[in-house]
Formats: sequence, C-alpha cells, structure tokens
Amino acid sequence: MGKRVGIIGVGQTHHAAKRLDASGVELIAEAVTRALDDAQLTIDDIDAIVVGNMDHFENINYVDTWAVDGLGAYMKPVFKVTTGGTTGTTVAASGYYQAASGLFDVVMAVGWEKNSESDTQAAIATCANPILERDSFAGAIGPLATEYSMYMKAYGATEEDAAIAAARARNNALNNPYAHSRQAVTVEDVMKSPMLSYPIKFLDMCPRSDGSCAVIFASEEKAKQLCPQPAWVHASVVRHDYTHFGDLEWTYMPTLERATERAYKLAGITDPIKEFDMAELYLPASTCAVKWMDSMWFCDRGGAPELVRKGTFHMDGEMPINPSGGVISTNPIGATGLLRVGEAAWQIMGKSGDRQVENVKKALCTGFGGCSWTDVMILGAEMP
Amino acid sequence: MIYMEKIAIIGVGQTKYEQGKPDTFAELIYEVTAAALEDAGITKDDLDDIVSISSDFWDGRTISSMAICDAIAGYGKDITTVEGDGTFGAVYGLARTLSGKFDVTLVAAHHKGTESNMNAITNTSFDPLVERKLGLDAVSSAALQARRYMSKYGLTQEQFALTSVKNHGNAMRNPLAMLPMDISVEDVMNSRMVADPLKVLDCSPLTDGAAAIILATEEAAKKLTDPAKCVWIKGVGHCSDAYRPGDRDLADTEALKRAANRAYEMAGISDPLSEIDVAEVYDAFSYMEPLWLEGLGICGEGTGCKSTEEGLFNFDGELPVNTSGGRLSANPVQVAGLAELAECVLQLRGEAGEHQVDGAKTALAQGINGMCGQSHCVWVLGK
Amino acid sequence: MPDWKDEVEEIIHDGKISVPYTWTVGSNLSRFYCELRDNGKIWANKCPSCGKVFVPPKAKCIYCYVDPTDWVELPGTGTLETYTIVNYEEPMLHPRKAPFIYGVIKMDDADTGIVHFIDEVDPGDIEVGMKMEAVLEDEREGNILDIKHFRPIG
Amino acid sequence: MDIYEDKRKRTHTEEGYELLTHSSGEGDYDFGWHCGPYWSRFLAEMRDNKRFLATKCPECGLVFIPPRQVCGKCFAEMNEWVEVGPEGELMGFTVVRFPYIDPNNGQMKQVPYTAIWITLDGCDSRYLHFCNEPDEANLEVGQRLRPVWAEKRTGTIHDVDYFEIIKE
Repeated sequence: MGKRVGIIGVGQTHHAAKRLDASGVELIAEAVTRALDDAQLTIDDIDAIVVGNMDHFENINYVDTWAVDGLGAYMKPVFKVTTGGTTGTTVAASGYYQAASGLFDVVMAVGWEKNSESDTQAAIATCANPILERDSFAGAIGPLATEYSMYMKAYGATEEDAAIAAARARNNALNNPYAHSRQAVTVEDVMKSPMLSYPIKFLDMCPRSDGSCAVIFASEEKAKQLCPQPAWVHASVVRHDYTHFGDLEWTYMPTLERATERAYKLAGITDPIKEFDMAELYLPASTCAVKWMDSMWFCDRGGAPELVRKGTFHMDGEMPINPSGGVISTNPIGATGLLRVGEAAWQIMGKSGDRQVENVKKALCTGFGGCSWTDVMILGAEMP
Repeated sequence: MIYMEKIAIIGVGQTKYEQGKPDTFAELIYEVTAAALEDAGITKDDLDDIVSISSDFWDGRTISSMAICDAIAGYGKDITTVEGDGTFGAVYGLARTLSGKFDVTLVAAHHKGTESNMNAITNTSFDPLVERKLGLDAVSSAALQARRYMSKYGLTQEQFALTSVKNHGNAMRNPLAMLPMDISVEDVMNSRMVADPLKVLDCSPLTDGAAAIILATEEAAKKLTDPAKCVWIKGVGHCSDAYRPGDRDLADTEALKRAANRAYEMAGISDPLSEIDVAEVYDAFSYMEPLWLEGLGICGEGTGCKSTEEGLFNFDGELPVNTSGGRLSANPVQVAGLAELAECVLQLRGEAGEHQVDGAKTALAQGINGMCGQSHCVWVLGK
Repeated sequence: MPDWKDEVEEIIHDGKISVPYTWTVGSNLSRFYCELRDNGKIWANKCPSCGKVFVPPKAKCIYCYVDPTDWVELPGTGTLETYTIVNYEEPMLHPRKAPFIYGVIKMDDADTGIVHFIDEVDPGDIEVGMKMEAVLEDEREGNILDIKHFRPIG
Repeated sequence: MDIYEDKRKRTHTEEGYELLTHSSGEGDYDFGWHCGPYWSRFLAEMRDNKRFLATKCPECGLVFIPPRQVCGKCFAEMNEWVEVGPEGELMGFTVVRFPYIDPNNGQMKQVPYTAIWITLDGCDSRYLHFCNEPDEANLEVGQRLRPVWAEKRTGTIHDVDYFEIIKE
C-alpha cells in the first residue's frame, strides 16, 4: 500500500553567482555532507540516491554516474531525473516515492546547478523545439511579462504590487546565510531598477546561481527512529500539461490551479491561507508572487493584490511566503525546487534560524518550469 | 529480505528499430504509447502516472521531455522524466506504482541515434576537467574495457566475435530487430577495426526507435487486464561503480553483482543459470555479454566466453541470451532497456513468435548507465 | 496510415548546439593542475580513514566518503593496465590524428589509474603490464594535456 | 574542519593554489532533426505556397499551430488540416535587448529584436515569431499583423521574414 514518508535531513551549499572554489562534484559534496550532518547519519545509512540538474547548463551527460564521488553513490543505487525548472521538485518527488515504495528505507535526493559554467540564456533557448521555436523563443520573461500586463489590465494590479513582493523576498534573504543575493531593498529600489521586459524590472527577476541541495527522505519506521521531528510528506502532485509554448493559457496559471487543487484534496486542505503556516514557492519573478496567488486558491481571481498589499505573505503575516528569500534571491536551477522543499522541511523541524516562522505545522512547496509546468509538495509536522 | 507487493507489466509497445526513421520524438512516443495501451486493453484514462525517458544530449534539446508530454498521454496526470537507460526509468516507474499513490504507470522512451554525432554525445559522459579533453567516447573507452577483460582472463577477439555472430543470428527471428545477419566469426574478425580490439561488428549500430511498458498494481491489473497478459515483477536491483575509468578495474563487475544479488534475493533465485529461462543482457559491444553474464552470476568469473563457446547462451542452449537480437542488432540508447523488458514480457506470455523460447517461466533483463557499464540495473520477471 | 502522409516530402532540419562552457576546476583539481603546470609534479590525495590514494585527486574518498585531506607526490610512473589503438578520426574530439593509443596507467604509489595517450612506442610492441612514465609538455596550461603522454620506461 | 564554512569569496584554495577554470573552446554538436510528416507539411506549405496549415482535433475541435499528430488534452490523432492566417493578432511580445549566445551558431545574437506570440486567424494556439517593430511603445496586444514572406524560401520558419503591423 505504500509507506508514509518523512524528511529527516536537509543540506545546502552557500549559493553564489559563481562558486570558484567548488567544481560541480565538490558543490554536490558540500550539500550532501551537510545533509548527512543535519540528519546525524553517515553515507552508509543511505540506501538509494537520486540526482537531477539541467543538462545543457554544464554539458555533463550521465550526471548520475559523473557525480558518484560527490553523492557518495559508490556501490549504491542511483539514477537521474530531470524536467527543466521543475527538476528540483522532481528530485524531491523521486526521493519521496522511492522511500514510499518499500524498495528503500532512506533515500537521498540531490539537486544542483553550476549556472556560472554557461550562458544561461543560450542553454535555456535550447529547450525550445529546434525546428519551429528555438530561433524565435525569447526565454521565460516574455510570457511572464505579458501575463502580468494582462493581469494588471484585468484586475487593477500594479507594478508596485510586484515590487512589494520583490522587496519582501529580498529582505527575507537577509536572514538566510546561504542565499545568493542578500541586499536590503525597498519598494522604491525595485521600481527604479532597470526595466527588463515591461513590466518586469531587474529586481523583480530571479538571478542564476551556483548551488546544490540534498534532502533525505525516510520511510515511516525509519523516520520515526532517526529523527525527533520529521517533516512528513502529505501530498506530491505534478501537472506538466503543456508541450508547445504557443498553447499556454495566459489569463490564469492552469497547471498551478490543477496541481494545487489535487494536492489540497489529497492533504485535506480546504482553506490554504489558514491551514498553511508558511510556504516556499517557486516564483521566478515577483509578478508571479502577485498573479499566481490567485491560482493557488488563496483568493478569488483578482484578489491577490489586496493580500500582497496588506502583508498576508510577510514574515509577520498570516502565511509567510519564502522566508528563505525564495527564487529571486537564489536560483541554482536544478536545486531551486528542492531548496523549496528543504527550506519548508527545516521550518517544520524548527531549524530555520533567523528565518524561522513560529510553530510551523503545515507548509506548501511548489516547483515551476518547463512549458509552464507545476509541481506541488505539502509537508506537515504530524504524520499524514 | 526485501518484500515487494505484486506489480505486473500489463502492456508493452515497440516500434520497429531502424535507421533514419522519419518520425519526430513525439510521433515515436505516440506510436508506442498507443500500442502499449492497446496491448493492455486499456485507455489513457486508466493511466494515472507517466514516466518518460529521454536524453537532452541525444535529442539536442534541453528539457527533452517537453517534446512528448502530449504524445505520452501526460495531460492532467502525474508525470516525470528519468534520463538514462530504460531499465532505470522502469525502476522509478515501479517505485511510483509501489508507493500506493498510483495504480497504473506508463513508462516510455524514445531515441534517435541517427540524428546526431554519437562520438561527440558520448564524449560528454566524461569529466570535462579530465578525461573529456583526451577525446574519449563510448567506443574508445569500451575498447579499453575489452582489452582489460582479455588480458585479465586470457581471452581472444574470436571469442568476443561469437557473441556478435549469435546475436545477429537471433535477430533473424525478430521482425523488429534492425540488423538480422547470418555471419561467421571470420566476418566479424575481418570487419573494419574501430578501436583495437573492437571491430565494426563488435559494436552496436546507431538506431532509431521507441518502446513503452505499462505497470499496474495487482488490484488494477486484475481489474483492467486479461490475466494472460500479466507478467509479474519478481525482483529488481540497481547499483553504481566508481566514475573514472582509472578508479575501476574495468573487468570487475562488483556493481552488477550487487544489483543482481538484490534482484535475485527478492525473486528467491539462488542458481540463476538453472532458474532463469531467457535473458536480455546489455550487449552494446560484443565483449559485454560474457562479462555481464559473469557479473550476473550466470557463469563464473572469466568463464563467460568459454560458456558462450560451449553454446550455453545460444537460442537452443541452456539459457538463451538476447533472443531479440540484442543491442548488437538494434541499440536505441535509453529505449534499449525497455526493449529488453518488452522482449522478456513477450517471452513469458509466449507471444515471441519465431524467437519464442519454449516454456519460458522466468526472464532476466539487465541495463547499464554511463561508460563501460558503470551503473547496472537488473530485473527478474516471471509468469 | 492516413493518405496525406504518403504525399509529404520528408524534411530534415539541419542544426547544431554551439554553447561555450567555462567549467570550474574546483579546489582539489586546481591544486593538482597548479602543481602540474608550475612544478611539473603529479600529486594525489589520500583518504585519512582508509589510506587509499587518488589520482587525479578527489573531493571525497570513494569508499569512506571523507575528505582525502592528505596529499602525496607521485613519482609519475606506473603500469599499463589496458590500452586501445584508435583507428577512426573525430577531429572535434581527438587532440591527435588517428591512429593513436589510449591507455589506463595504474600509477605507482596510488590506488587509481590515469587515462591518457601512450606514445613513443611501436603499436606492435605495446603490452599490458609495461612500466610507463609521464612525459610533460614544456609549455603547460593547467589541464590534463600538460601531460603530453605516457611512454614505456627503458 | 568546519563543513559549514562559507567559501564563496575564495579565489585561491586554502593552501594558496589559484582556483582555475577550463574552457570548452569551440565545439559544435551537429544534428539533423527529422521534421516528421506534420512539420514537414507545415514547412513545405509555407515554402511552396506561402500559407499556414494547422491541424484540427476531431474531438475538441481546437486548431493548432504548430500542427501535430496528437491533441494533448484529448489524446486524439489529428488528420484534418485547416488553413489559418495569414494575418493574425498580436498576443504578446518581448523586445530582446540583452545579447546572449545564439545556441545555433555560438555567436552573440543581434539585438534588439522583437519576439512575438501571434494568434493566426482561425487558430486556437499561438505561433512564436518576429515583428519588425523594435519599439515597445508602438506595440500593443490585439494589434493586427501580416506576414512578410522571404523571397528565397527553404523550408524553415524563416520563410516568413517577420510579421508587420497592419496600419489602419
């Protein structure tokens, strides 16, 4: 019937635009070493490993075999998963399902990226259909800019609303010693930053980082035995419904709506803002931190700006979003989704240091990527 | 003892394996997805989970899985992507099906070996900081492994050639195989030297194709499918060796042994040679088949070639190996492991036609990831 | 198959991926390549737990998953464990024109081997088990090609 | 040893060795992608007859560009072809100002250029292409566009040079 699964350890690197001191394998080793320390385990306690990144950022084929030294995967089961921006959450889901399957008790999920090793935009452009779309594909920012323009027109959202969300996340990052970008930022600073693609400005947008994250999942008995407060997985749902960029629905975020709807049902969530104590969300731009709130059933369509303005998602608000600083502060792409899960797990375990939200019992995590795809994971302090 | 609930393979689909197939990745995947659904007698609405397998390197596209989300029936379902051999992708499909969250999982892979430069693609498997700069690729590194295997046990190139002769001969029975050939050891020996000791006929060909399998929980299998279609998973294991060629003794098969032992333990197999009736072994190069048969415990260390000479693995031998024609007769990378599993399913159902091994009850499939078989995956299936 | 498909001209779209990469060498291999480049020495690192010696040096001991914090200088000699004579041209990959020889040289005083070119030997005379030594380039840049190749000793 | 040490600012190893990088240099990975019957027909029609052909789903009735075999939502095979466009409506645009490496050739892209998402008349999905208008101030969602065909057409998306705004 499958086992319940809890997260029992998390490790992450210090993230930066370029980690000159660490090769890809060394970066992975840093995260894995810290995760083992966090869980008070040794590599011998790990039964299986799953790893993920995006191939064309570093041009390493068979990353699962290349990374064996860093992963500690010698004479262990290991394979690779990859789905673009959602890779990190895909890795997390793989750790979860493998531990739930009964095939393995303790599974380590590792995401990483050395975005400094290539021209990120060039590598991203190779995700478009090479025959029909690669030449005219201008990256993710175009659709994000357009969807927010339309949202502003339809519901009276403003550029300032996005700037509020940007400043909120960037200031949260000051409390996260691992974050890549740590700068005190005001709403005015965001508004004055250079325009990338109207209405998205430089400080609204995510950076690209070098970094890695490792999260250890354990089946029910092991989790209870090894960890005083595991972060239990209550739901994992993925919707990758699109194949062609031209098919996207811009008036709402369909995969986010569908994935969260299903995940809430599995986890018994009916009033997300009340029931979640915090969230770590894959929001690639601060405009998403406004518009996409509608698509997670936090409010009726068009209700997001009000929630953002009244501080619902601030550290002292009803449901803090991204105490870590989120994706606009740290973005090692193949690890980004896994960092959401790892950060939320730490919140439940009470290990989040200066960015700890008080008494977190339930947390929401998301991943975003590919062709407007969404992954969702819900964690809880109580066993599901 | 690893306990596993019963999971069945209820459907399989394969394209014909060819060079220069005109189809796009999505068209290949649609063909095998539709075929596997039809084989299982179910519709896309019966699927609740999808695992795709593809390689951004071979496809020339990062997020290569984006090309096939529609064609693999991914809309509105949980879906994920494994990059590696089909046997590993199927392991993840199995884990998901066992998790209690899904009833029916489709696993499908596509590959077009003829649209790119194999040497350049496989070169990217080597560390850019060390071995890649030397220009190593799948063929030259395999040649290093072949030589090490020869010198460790005093083997000859003629002995390796026998496997090529056998598997190309088996391919003559399989209408899906790409290179059915009636050849002799001399033909292999006289074929062009690529990287000594490997000659053209010791190497698998570039191949295009796709394959899919459908996994189901016992309950779902009973509800949805004709019991005659169900093949049951008895055991599975995967395991990786160290990365750098210089870290390993290339003729050592410890990782494969561990993968196999885990699969055997789950399946309750103690004497694989007598208990397994048919095996699909990853013969990307001729020498690999005897070497992996040793790691699989089907023959003793250093005796794989001798047993091959004795005809043990012939179509009419004690344990027929690579009845499909093997990777030497069609090697759609990533797809290959699923093609192996599909062949095992056909054998166990008694649907393998001309390449049917009479009364096959237990079948084995083995796949690899990385260069020189660094990482192995072993499956045992039963009726 | 629907009829219209028979009428369609098959188009193949020729293209490429051409993205330059700048890989971070990292702390362990930077030390290795700096020593090779600046001092013409081959260094390895050693696991303080099991004592295994790795060349090229590693971030973690394969066997113990601890940092191999001890460093040892190697004599630059070893034994040829296996080789292949490469007979095909792949100009994008190969720094040398075929035919040329790759070998794995199990390094003296270390527990691992180095893959590299074998040269200064007639292909007919090459044998597994030969003693080999590294020949370095005069102008070195801090990468694996600072070793020109290995050649038989004596 | 402190496994939590922050090493981000390092330019040298702990022992003082320079931290190196290695460059891949030039290197092209060549591909010859088969377009398959659907995209081949789409490209050949643009090349030979200067028209856009889309496929229509037999179940939901939606019309798709690029044409394709399967409607994802319905998992139905499409064999009905519909001519769409050639004019259409601007759905979204990005003026690309920051140069980046074009993965097709390893060279810096010429900027600025305007990438657009256009809904061709009669089509339900959008087509990614270019517009010759480089200034956002002159672009507006909903504007009518028409294709400007290349004189020499070779069976790629560049058989349309770009779309231009239809002036009232």
